[in-house]
Amino acid sequence: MSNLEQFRQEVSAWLEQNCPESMRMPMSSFEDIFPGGRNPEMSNPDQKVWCDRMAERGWTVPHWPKEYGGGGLQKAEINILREEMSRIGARPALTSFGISMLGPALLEFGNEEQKREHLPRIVRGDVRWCQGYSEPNAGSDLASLATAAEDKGDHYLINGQKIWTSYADKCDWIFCLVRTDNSGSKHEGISFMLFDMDQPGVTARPIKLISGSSPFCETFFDNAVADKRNLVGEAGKGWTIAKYLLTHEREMISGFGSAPKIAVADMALESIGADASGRLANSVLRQNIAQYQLDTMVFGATMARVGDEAKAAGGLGPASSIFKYYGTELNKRRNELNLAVLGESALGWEGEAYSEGRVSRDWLRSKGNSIEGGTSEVQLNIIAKRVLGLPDA
Amino acid sequence: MSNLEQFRQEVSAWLEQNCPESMRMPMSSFEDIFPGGRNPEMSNPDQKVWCDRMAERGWTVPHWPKEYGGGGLQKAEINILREEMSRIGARPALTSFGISMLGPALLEFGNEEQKREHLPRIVRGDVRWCQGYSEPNAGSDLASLATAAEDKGDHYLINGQKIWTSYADKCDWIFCLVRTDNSGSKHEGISFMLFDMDQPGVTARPIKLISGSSPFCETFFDNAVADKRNLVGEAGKGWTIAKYLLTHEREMISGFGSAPKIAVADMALESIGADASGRLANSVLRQNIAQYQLDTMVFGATMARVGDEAKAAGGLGPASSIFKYYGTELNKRRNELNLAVLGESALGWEGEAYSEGRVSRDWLRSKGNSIEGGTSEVQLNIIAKRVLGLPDA
Amino acid sequence: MALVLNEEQVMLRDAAAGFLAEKATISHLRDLRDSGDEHGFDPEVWREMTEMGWAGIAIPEAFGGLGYGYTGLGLVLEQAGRNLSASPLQSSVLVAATVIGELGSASQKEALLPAIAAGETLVSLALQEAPHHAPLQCAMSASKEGDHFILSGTKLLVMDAPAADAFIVLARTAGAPGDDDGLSAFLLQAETEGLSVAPGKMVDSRAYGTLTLTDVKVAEDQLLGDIGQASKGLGHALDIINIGLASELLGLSAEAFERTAEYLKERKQFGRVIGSFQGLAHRAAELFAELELARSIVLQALQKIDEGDPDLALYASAAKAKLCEVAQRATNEAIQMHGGIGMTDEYEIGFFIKRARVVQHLFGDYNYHLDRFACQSGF
Amino acid sequence: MALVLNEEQVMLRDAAAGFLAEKATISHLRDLRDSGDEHGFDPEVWREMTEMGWAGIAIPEAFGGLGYGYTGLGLVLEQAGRNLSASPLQSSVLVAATVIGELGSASQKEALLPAIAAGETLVSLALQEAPHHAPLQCAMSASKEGDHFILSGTKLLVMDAPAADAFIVLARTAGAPGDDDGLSAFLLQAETEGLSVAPGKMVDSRAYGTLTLTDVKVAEDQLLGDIGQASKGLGHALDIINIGLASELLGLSAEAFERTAEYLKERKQFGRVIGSFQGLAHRAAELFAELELARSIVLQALQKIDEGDPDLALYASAAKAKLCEVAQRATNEAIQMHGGIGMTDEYEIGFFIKRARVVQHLFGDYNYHLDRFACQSGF
Repeated sequence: MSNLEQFRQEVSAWLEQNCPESMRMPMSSFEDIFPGGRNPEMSNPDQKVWCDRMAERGWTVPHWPKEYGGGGLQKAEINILREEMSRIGARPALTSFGISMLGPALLEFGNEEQKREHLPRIVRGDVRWCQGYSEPNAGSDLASLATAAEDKGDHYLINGQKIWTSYADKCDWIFCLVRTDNSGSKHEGISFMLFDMDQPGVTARPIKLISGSSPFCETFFDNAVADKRNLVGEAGKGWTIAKYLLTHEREMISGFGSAPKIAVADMALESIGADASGRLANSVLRQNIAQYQLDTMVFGATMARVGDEAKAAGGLGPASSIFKYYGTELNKRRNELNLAVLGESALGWEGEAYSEGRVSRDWLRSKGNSIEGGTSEVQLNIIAKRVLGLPDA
Repeated sequence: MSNLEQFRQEVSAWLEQNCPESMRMPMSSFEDIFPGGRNPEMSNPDQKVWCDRMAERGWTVPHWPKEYGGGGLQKAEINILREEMSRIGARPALTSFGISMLGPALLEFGNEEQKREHLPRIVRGDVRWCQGYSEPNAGSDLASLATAAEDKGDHYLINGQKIWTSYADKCDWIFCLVRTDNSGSKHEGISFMLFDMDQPGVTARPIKLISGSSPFCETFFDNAVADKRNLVGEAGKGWTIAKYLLTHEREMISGFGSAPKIAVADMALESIGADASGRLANSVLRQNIAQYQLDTMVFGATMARVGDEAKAAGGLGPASSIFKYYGTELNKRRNELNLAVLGESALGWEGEAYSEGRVSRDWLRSKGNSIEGGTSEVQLNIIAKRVLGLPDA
Repeated sequence: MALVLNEEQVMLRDAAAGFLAEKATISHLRDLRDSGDEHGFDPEVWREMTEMGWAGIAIPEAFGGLGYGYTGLGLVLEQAGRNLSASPLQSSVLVAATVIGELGSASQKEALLPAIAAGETLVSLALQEAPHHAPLQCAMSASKEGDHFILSGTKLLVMDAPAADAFIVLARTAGAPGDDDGLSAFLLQAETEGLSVAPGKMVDSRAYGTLTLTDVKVAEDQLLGDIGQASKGLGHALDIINIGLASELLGLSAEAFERTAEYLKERKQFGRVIGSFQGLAHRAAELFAELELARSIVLQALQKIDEGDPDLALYASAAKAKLCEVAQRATNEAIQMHGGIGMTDEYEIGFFIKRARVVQHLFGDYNYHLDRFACQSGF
Repeated sequence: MALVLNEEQVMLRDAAAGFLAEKATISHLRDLRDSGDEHGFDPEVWREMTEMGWAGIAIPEAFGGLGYGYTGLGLVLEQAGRNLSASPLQSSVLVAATVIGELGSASQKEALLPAIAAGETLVSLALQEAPHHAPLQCAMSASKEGDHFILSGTKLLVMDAPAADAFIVLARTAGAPGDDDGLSAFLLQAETEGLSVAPGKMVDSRAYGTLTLTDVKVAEDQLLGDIGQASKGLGHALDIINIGLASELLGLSAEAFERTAEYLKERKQFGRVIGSFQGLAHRAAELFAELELARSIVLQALQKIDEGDPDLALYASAAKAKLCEVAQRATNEAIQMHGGIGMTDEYEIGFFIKRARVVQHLFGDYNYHLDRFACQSGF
């Protein structure tokens, strides 16, 4: 028996013994996702049990090195772990910004002390992290951020405001872009800093969106304190880390267009009916749906191609630069089509008859896809400059 | 009997006596338009007879003052002249750039001597004019023109190249933008000059377009001479005159979208057929045609509205700024639809079966509509800046 | 008729603009929404509007109206669109009074129109039975029993239903769904036995209701017009109604655009006012062009109503289709160009897109009317 | 199959790119056009292409081809699109050989395919009878008389007809236009009595012809495959053909776009390189995205041919529809972004739009294939 086969047997046996029954049920809502934290919100106490057991083996983040609390697994082993979890329907034990965003940044840019302090706590789900990037006057132009961090010897004193901080009201720590220097160009003088949200100088206020409540917050810093050992990388060199993470974020958001969904054409046939030849009765809507489904198919082929190219060449080709832009625009089209197809039943806001406005709220929420994580305009600028080599204005 | 009624009777009687029978036939080709000139091209010698008779009374340009050879007529009288000509089907006696472009500029900016010298010759059709504006490196950015006019005391020496000079190979004189000064901003130092094309320093070469032969020329000046008294306005202040004339030109070109045409839907029904319910058999093409016809109807309503507003308020409203842009884009859509509707029969280039490529050549020619006379991009810039008040880049 | 407003119309428009910008703004709509107001409009503001005669603008003087025609009503609806003013101006005035004007007998008009014009009674139309507008698909049966009819079934998307005093209910006295013949209109009081209203809020924060009729007994004199002959008059009324809604969409789109253009002049990114970026500037200029086209077709269609043009159906579908297209683009661009702040409930721009989609959908959306425009054009 | 090229395919593509960029460029096409060349292609260049085996890329080795599959042929067609290379690669190889491969008996394939692969014979398909592609509408009758058939009628848009040695003519041995059954394919030599070719040049400067058949006598052994059963094989061949044309459109669009992007970096107006204007830059970036999507669907569809995917019709219509859309946009933008110079015959960019529209139209345009895509998708 090969090592991998033996590994599979061990994993299978361990999962069978350790994964609680309730953690093998399909997730039914956002609350079933476990983000960890000091006082984690749970839909079921088994969430913490399951997370703790997985974290003990480092399997909440199986690809991180063992010395930082990760599983230290190889690619083939990680695939086996995934397959075996999937076989019994085991839920992910821990899903967090710490794993997807801060961790990679620390592994790339953090010093040894920072890695040893923060990574294991992320693996265990002890600390829930939020991201402090955008400010009211620094949206697409993120680098013009103004939140000030004043050097006070062993710590920084932080004053200013962030916006669009996801779950800031529920998170324990923040990784935050602040300005430590105003003298140079706007890209210089930005620093990447970590600090505890549970201190008097920090206030977070949830933002209500046009689609209803949201995880986003406005976050205010009034003489908040960041210990100097929690400056990641050099002071004034935080922009490099920010750009690294923005790429991560865009790849996450670009997945929107690709989620499996009921074919909009089927919904339309049910809602509007077909003519004698089997064609959708409204020919205008039919064309709009055909164009959408064609572009969805073609976008899917492109994601597959880029994936195959990456496997073959070991890196992402230029086509990947269109994902965020095209995926989010496609999702907006899909949501507008939902309205056209479902008609009256999509336009409700409250009441059971309208599923509490699920369709309309999703539609409104989709409008933000092409704004958050770099607007479509910023994406087009990036393609024009970096891929096509067109000069700056 | 009122004066106007008496005028109508006189006009009617004069036209009956003086308009040659052949000049009462509908025009069947471009050659039937009479542009005048030293050696005018004619499809029929009556063209010159008719022009001469009309010019004698100043009626080739009835609204210009009598002292410059015009008819000196009032609006009401001009309308009567038009109505009476239209009643007997009389063709316009003279159609020229001199009337539509140079004349208005001279009336506004020329000195008395220039008006007395040039306007009567325009009225009589003695001189055919062309316009020297664009250069190879000054297209949308017209003001960056480089054709140089060097001050030689009593005359200027002109060197450089113009492009898109309509009928330059057939015209007698040119009104031309030249640079008399390089020291200031690009809008300064431009002068508006008139000179004879029949001199050794001037060469005109027709340009072949993607649609076939065209009236456009490349025009070269190699020590061409312009007499100083033919500088219009002040030296270096020609940009004001150029802008004045550009507005004229755009209004002429924007008419493209509005010409009466066979409804494209009727052509499609004939070429593709209808389904049982009477709808065009191809539903995708049907939607494209519907969108085009809707926009054509809506654009027509807008031209009517702007016209009515102008009558009511005595000036063009902001909606007129969209004419050139929208009209030319609409005409391009129309020509693409012709291809989709007529299929194979629209794609021919030579041979009788394809009417010598009439449809395909029209289609190719239409691509230039949104380039000549200020590109669509320039039109959008103008709307953004002048109408919406958006700031410059 | 020249495509310009006359003096009377300009005064009416300016009066409406002034009043609504003070009394029925987005801020008022927000308050109504957040207070959970059942009716979705302020009866006091509505009273003032009716006192100014707005409920009777398009109603002939013989029936207690001002007789200004639909061009006048369209101007007020345009201003209501600009301010997202919540009132029964759509449900009772544009829709119900128009249907009554088309279908009712002289005595029915005398009984109903002055009361609507005075704002004393609120009538709403109960037509739709499925998620999409398809008037001839009406299937609700009205079976004759002795000297009365029995109606049973469900009607969706009844505007201002919770506040309505009466409903015009479309039902079949003969024929099958899809048939022209056999459609009849009945006037039912809200408190009629067997009629119940399930209220609901749509995405625009306005009140709508689902009407359920269970063996409702209706007398013959509640028939509006002739039995089985409602479809022609209803069709003409729907053309007028769609042109009125196009007017509202025009105001709404123009306001959303103008607010966006202002924002483009204020907001700075990358050290520049964002309106100086040509990518945004060109899109704004294109949208301006579309809005000018929209303005033309709405005015033309309104005038065609008042001229009694026989091709009104063509103009109605042209106006509604074009305005659906323009409103969709204008409201989408409004949010995208505002960026993050446009996504927040606190900022007002998001209210436009919500109202827009409901008005776009009412009585046929873009897909419905572009298809109908092609049919009306003979292909 | 992974959506990447294998080593063999990369080599083939690079070889084609190198050869065509030297021997069959737009400059050569211009010379052919201006010299009034009857055939519209250079037989010497075609001979060199066949010597490299390109005419047999997709033909199985058993029939004298290279057996590289259609993915290989697609790569060469893409390069032909880039260079607007004029040759019978479309008419004889992509179209005729594919139809023969689908319909012919083993002995017919043995007789024809090696000759096509070697460039010894040029075969072209005579299918279309009206301005639009509608294969089942074929009405030309082939009536049986004794041991042979009599064919009469007209065929349009026959590619490379003046140079063709033989034609595959579709005609009805039974049934009425629109019927699946009764379609038969016949192989006719060009010099057949009663068959005449009226040559014509289309807007792309390539040669096409109108075939007129007057009581042409055709023997039974000239039937390709079974009598009356051509429609299925023809349909499958048309799917392959449309994917091949999509490959050509991909190359053509990509080249037009790249030339335009280069021009945006060179041309100065208002003191700036015009590619720095965001209005143009955003449009170029959007077009880049569309071209990347186009590249994916073309490669996927080519692979589906070689995999023998049963849903090929869906992929074929998806690829052709998408590439028609992208080619139209890319060629229109190419001229608009080049401005005045793009309108001149002297400059090369205008050649792309001319070839594009013809290829878009051949065997079904955007409207045809988007409609078919919807039908294939079940709505």
